[in-house]
Amino acid sequence: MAVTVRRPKLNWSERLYLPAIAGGMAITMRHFKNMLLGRTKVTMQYPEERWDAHMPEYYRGAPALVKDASGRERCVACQLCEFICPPRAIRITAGELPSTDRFAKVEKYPYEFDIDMLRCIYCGMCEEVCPEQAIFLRKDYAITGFTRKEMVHDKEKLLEIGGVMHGLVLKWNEKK
Amino acid sequence: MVTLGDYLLVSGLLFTIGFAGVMLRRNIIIIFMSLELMLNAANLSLVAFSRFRVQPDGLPNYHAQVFVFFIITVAAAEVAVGLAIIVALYRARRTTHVEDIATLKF
Amino acid sequence: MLLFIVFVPIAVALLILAGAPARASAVAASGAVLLATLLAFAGFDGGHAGYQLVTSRLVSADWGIHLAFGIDGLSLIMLLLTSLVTFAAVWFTPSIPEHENAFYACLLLMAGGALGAFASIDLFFFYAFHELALIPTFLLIGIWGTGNRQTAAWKITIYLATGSFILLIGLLLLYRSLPEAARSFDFRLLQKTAGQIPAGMQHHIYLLLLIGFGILISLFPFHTWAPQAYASAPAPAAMLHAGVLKKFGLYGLLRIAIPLLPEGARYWTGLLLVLLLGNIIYVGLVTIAQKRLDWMLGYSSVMHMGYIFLGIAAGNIVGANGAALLMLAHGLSIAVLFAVAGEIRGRTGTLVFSDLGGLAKVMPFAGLVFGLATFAAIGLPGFANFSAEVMVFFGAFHVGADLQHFHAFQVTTVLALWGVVISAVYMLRAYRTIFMGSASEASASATDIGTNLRPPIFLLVGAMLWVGFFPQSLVGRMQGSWRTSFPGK
Amino acid sequence: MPPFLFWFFALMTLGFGAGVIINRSPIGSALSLVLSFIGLSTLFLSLNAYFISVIQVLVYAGAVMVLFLFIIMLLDLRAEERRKINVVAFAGGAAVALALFVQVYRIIGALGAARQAFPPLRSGNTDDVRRVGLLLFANYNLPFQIVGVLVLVATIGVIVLSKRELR
Amino acid sequence: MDYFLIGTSLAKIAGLLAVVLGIMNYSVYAERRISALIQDRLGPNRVGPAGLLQPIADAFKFLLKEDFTPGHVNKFYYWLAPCLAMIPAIATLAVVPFGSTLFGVPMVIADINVGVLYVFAIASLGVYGIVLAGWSSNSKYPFLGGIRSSSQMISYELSLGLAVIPIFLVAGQLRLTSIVRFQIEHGWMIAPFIGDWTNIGKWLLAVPMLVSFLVFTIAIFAETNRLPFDLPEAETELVGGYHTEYGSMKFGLFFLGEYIAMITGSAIIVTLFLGGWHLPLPSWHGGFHWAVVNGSAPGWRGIIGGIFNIACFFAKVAALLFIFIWVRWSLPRFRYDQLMRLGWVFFFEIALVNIFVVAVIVAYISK
Amino acid sequence: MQAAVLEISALVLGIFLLLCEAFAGALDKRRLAYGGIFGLGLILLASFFVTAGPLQPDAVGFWSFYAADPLALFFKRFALATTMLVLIMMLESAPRIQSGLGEFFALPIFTCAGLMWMASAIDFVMIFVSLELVTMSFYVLVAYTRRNPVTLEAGVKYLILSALSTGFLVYGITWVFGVTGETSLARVAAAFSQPNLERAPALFGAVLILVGLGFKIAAVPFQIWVADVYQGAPTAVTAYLSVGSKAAGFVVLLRVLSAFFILPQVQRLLVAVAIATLIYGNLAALPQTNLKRLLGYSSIAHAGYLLVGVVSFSGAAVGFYLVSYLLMTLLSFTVLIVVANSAGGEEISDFDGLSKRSPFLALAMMISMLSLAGVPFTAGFFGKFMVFDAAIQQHQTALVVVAVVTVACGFYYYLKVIRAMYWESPARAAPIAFSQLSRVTMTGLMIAIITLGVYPQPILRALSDASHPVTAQR
Repeated sequence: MAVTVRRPKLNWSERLYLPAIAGGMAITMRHFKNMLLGRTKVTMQYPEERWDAHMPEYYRGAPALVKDASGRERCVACQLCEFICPPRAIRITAGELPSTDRFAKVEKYPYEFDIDMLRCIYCGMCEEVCPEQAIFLRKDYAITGFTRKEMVHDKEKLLEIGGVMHGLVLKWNEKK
Repeated sequence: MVTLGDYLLVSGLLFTIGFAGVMLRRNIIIIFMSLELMLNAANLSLVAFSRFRVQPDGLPNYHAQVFVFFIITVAAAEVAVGLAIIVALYRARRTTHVEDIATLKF
Repeated sequence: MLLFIVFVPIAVALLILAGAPARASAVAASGAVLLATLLAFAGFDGGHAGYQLVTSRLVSADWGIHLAFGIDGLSLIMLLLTSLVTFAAVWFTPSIPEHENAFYACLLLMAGGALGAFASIDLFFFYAFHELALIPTFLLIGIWGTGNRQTAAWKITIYLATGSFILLIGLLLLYRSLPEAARSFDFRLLQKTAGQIPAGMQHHIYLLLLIGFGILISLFPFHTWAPQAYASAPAPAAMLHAGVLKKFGLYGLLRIAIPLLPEGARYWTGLLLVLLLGNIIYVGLVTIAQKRLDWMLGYSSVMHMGYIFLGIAAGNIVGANGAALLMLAHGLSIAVLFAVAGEIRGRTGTLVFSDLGGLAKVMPFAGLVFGLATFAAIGLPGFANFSAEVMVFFGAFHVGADLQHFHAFQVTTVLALWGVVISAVYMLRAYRTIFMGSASEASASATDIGTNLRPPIFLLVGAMLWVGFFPQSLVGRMQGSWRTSFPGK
Repeated sequence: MPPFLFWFFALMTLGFGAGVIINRSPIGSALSLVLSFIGLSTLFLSLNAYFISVIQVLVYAGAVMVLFLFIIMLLDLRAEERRKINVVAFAGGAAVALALFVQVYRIIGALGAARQAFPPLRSGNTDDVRRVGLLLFANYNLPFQIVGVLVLVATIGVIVLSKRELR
Repeated sequence: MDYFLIGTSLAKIAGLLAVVLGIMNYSVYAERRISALIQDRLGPNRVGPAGLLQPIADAFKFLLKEDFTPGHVNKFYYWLAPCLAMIPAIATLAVVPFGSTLFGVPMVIADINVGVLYVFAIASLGVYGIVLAGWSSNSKYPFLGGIRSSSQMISYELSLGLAVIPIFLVAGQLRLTSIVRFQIEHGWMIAPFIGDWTNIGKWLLAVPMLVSFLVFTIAIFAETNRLPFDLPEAETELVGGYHTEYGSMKFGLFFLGEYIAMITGSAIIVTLFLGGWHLPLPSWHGGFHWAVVNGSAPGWRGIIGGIFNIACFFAKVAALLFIFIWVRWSLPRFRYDQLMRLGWVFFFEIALVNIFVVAVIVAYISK
Repeated sequence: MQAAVLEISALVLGIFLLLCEAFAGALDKRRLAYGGIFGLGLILLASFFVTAGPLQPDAVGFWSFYAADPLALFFKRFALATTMLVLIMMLESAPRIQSGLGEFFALPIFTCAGLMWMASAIDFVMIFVSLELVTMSFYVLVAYTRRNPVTLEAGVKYLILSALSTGFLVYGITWVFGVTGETSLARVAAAFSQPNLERAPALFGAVLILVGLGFKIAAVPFQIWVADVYQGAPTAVTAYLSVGSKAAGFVVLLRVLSAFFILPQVQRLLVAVAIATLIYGNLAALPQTNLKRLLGYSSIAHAGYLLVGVVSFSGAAVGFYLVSYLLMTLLSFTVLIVVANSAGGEEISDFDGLSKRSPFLALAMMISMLSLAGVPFTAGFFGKFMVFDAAIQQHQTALVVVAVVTVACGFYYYLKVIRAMYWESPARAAPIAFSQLSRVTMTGLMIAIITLGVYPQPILRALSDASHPVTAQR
């Protein structure tokens, strides 16, 4: 339904519009002046200034593989994350651990572990589903690259981002 | 050396071109432009004569230039009215072509 | 008096247009004019050389134009003719189905124009009044005519307009070729100063006047409008035009061309003779070939103009007297003829010879009158035409007569005499086919002209007879005018 | 102005002038006309008529031709398709125009002054605006006022002819 | 042939062009920067120190973009239009005196006696570029933009012309240098009472002159299609207006043409109303009065004076440019019918009446 | 009182009407016309208190452009009277005007001012400017009913051809200026009589000027616009065009020729033009069935007669002819408007049986037609009379012959209208309604036509003063 807006009746000085115009100009001028004198708060100058310090705990950044305190790659190539990943960003090629390995009983390790960051939607499902606490969403953002290939994080990259995490359940360690 | 005759020749040619446009073209707008050419040819002659007839005080005969001023003014007004008529005609008839304007015949 | 004569018809015409009872006013007006004319006639001094009853009003000082009226013998006769024919024509008007008022108004305007033209002694108004009469003619033929009336109306208008304008040029030229000081539109002054026009100029002017007047008179070869117009015109209009208006040209020749331009007249005599013979012989033969009464009358009227021209061409007093009388006589007789023809058409619905016959039995009065008029037209003694034609022939025969060899005039006169025979042939033939023999289908049911229509006919026939027996009553009154027009003779 | 410049601008004036009537697209004609006018105004400059020259550009190129352009665009007149030319009319028109030019040419030939150079001015930098203005307002006041009325009439006319009709 | 004249003229042209093009580039920058500041932003500050190299980056962007010609346009006029948009604005500068003298050479390229008229004449040619661009694009938004623009420019040219007439009345000159000189001697047009403080008439005159100045300035706004009169390219209605179909450097020419027109307009305002290159300063000879600092002084002082005058001029232009920008980011856009009514029914009449007021004052009061 | 007051008051009147139109919104626009008629009447009255003065050929400024001689005064009155009558006609045709009625009534007043200036113009600049003022307002008036394509076509034709003629006029003036260095008629005449005059260019300029003027007065071969424009334009405008514009054209022609007749070729040229105009106008009028068009051609024919007067140097004849032409043309157009309003068309057949539907209109039309044809006792006759007389005085035999023949032609087509009115039977019987003002006007015109046909002295006297300066040149 149309609503008729009643136009205000203007008197002659208002109809001159000049005071209004001057007022408007004054307002913009005030802003300009304040800006020049640095009194106005301005937006953060992003690349130089960052907000990282204020990031909340629950921030979901780039997914990453972690190593535990003993330096072991936690991933056992169970492929649950690959399975759950909604955009199918994760691709895992499993490899068999050589029997010589200290954790040979784990049997598998990811031979390749690629996350296509162009597809990743930072949903955190992989982290949630991981039975091994191997994959985590870290606080990294602004994932950039010049080529598509660069944007695919391979295992080295993931481990590099993930780093070492302490305080995890170490179920594969030999019981003392 | 450029003589008065040269200017008059240019003016005459311009006048002829304008006149030929009026005679040969069939689009009213173009005809109208040709008419402007004719008026301007006259202006050129006038200014040339004005420059040629130097007064005793060593200045051109400015009377001719005043006349040119009048011609220009009148021509401008004429164009305004003329184009208004042409537009009105176009609205009514969707044409500016002379041969389409023949409701009135002998 | 003259103002009254001229302006009563015009004024009454306007009144009728404005809604006055048409017939009554018209008859009254024409009657009054007739009375006034007769009064003027009675009071006219025949021996007096100049104009009488002169009235003059200045119209344009720059041009010296006056609204001036005056009469001499010649104009007196013309006025008489006009008022007689007008009265007859108005009386004779049948009941008009539509626009009765306009019809009468037109008639009166015509009459007023003719009267004005004849009574004017100012060149300008002389011309202007005639033109005034032309337009009603056009309307009368165009609106109330019969047959192919539109063509006829066109033809007459175009012819007469052209003629008038040629005439106008002639008159202007005449006016302009006078020396500056002597320029005037006044006849009286013109007659004094006309001699100053150089001969070469006279030739030009006379030719223009001859052609201009000639067209108005239906001079051969400019005559073709006349028969058709008369055939189409309603009877009163035909009466007025053939009887009166056409005489304007002749009057003009007599009044202006001959006296003012004697050199020109002499110069063009040969041409005029040839043309008038054309009128008499050629048109006469054409007349014989006609199959309808109205056309025949029209052509006969054209033919008779030839005689009048002859009298005028003669350029002497006898001839001029004859011409003037013949104008009157012809006007009267042709008026009667047209009147009767109109009645016949009204009663039988046709004027084609082959459809008519034996009308004398059912229309004895018409037969009588028509017979009288026929005789008059042929020029039998006792009628006006006879005395007039005799004078014309004598006058013409006299010109340049020496007994050694025949001059052109003599040849012409002899040839013209044959015209009388021609006219006798066609008039009598017409009379026979219409009134004698066995009654045709169309004429069987016709009735005679009623008594209410007889007075004007009596009047006209009476006038014809009177002039035939007493031509001197008119001729005597003209002597004064000839003294100025033909001073030498 | 040196002759070569004169002929250059004269040719510009004439060439684009001819362009007006040769061009089949009205826009092309209009732009030709603008250029022709600009050439003309340079010719005026060469005749020490600065005021007229500037007025020429101001009024013709700046206002009149814009109006033309405007109308052409508004009416969306594209290049004309080739119509069948009435040969007789065309030849007749051309002949008349040619005859006119021949006449003008002969008249110029007959004019004795046509072969003379321009007499020198007192100084090249004439104060022509002031002088034309003085003449205009003092001497030619009456025609000037009439032109004012004329413009008023034209204004009324244009408004009347183009304002939306009341329904 | 006067080689000295030609040489100095060429030098002046080159110099002026360099300066003006520089100003133009930096006015783009300034526009962005000032708009940012007004809107509590920072604006371009990346390229170079404080973003000062941004114009160069912009230029490279224009030049390096793909030069695309749409298939449906009228090729010839499509290419012609941007050129036509640029030329008049630059050509106008020829008559503007941008300084007093330097080395005895007057700092104006062509000192013609019909200067102001020349300005109008050339400025009136600016319409062609826009109109042709709109028409030749063969597309409805550009067309509407072109039509709007040309009618707007024609309409406001009237007020523009009428607003100048008071200046002629006061100065009695059309030559721009003479007008500047007049202002130096009799006070700026905007404040005619200067130097003749006791004359009531001159004080009275200041009022209509101010009106004239305002009308003129506003008309210049409209002429240059600046907000609040940027109807031809009203994005919300017409996408990009007459240059919707243009890209890369062809668009760049329109864009820069607009800024040059702005500069030219400012220069003319400065010349006509704000005393041109003149700045009242203490005299070189001591004492404070409205003396002239100019290039006519002998020796190095003349050179410095001349340069100072030029600087003065461009400083005033820059100040006006700032106002242009300031207004743009303060006022909303008019509706088209409002714009036209404003021009014809308001400014036109004001300018007209103003002429008579000035005439009366000049003739009877301020003698 | 100075003569210039007349134009100024007309101007003020026009502007006043415009302001009324603009600011008195609720006003009945017809009131404006009444106001205009009244105002013009006042000015006409005032014109009789204006002092006429001789030409001042040596003056500078105002008086070098403006003549207040009796000729000018006469034509000023003429223009005023014409405009008044045209306004009355416009009132009658007001219902056909879709918009801008107020302007429609105001424009003729400006035109009238232009006509008056034209009458006084004695300098080519002034002639040009005032002529253009008149032309400009006619552009607008002709195309006024712009819903009607026919009107617009007429407007366009008038526009193009008139502008063309302006081009010729201007170019001609250029050449005359080039040869003489003058634009003032008196000084041009003086320069033309110098023995060292360059004949060919001077003649060329004169001819071009005559071509330009020939367009305005519709002389053959520059008449091509006339019929179409007359037919297409609103009838009142047609009347105005055929009377006002033409009269002004002739007064200018008279003035210009007083300078040009020093060149003998000019007169020969004009004779040829007059003959062609007479023949073309009359012959082309013959087959017409549209009355407006017929009147258009007839106006060409009348231009021919007027040219005869011009060629014979008779200002009086031209003046009287124009007066009579004014009366009869306006009368016929008034009737035409009234009839066309009721019949919806301007064909001659729309006049069929008019005598039955409205005897008054039929009578009025008849009188005007008779006068146009040149029947005595009408003003038209006296006009022709004087023109022929003047021609005879100058021994222009060829002209006179042609004129006489064409007069006869004229009878044919004018009487065609009378025939339709009186002979044919009407298609509709309904009587025709028209305003009282029109009735009064028509009656007045009829009386004037007849009166002038019988008693032309008043006009002649006015003209004998007026024609003096023109004939004095010879």
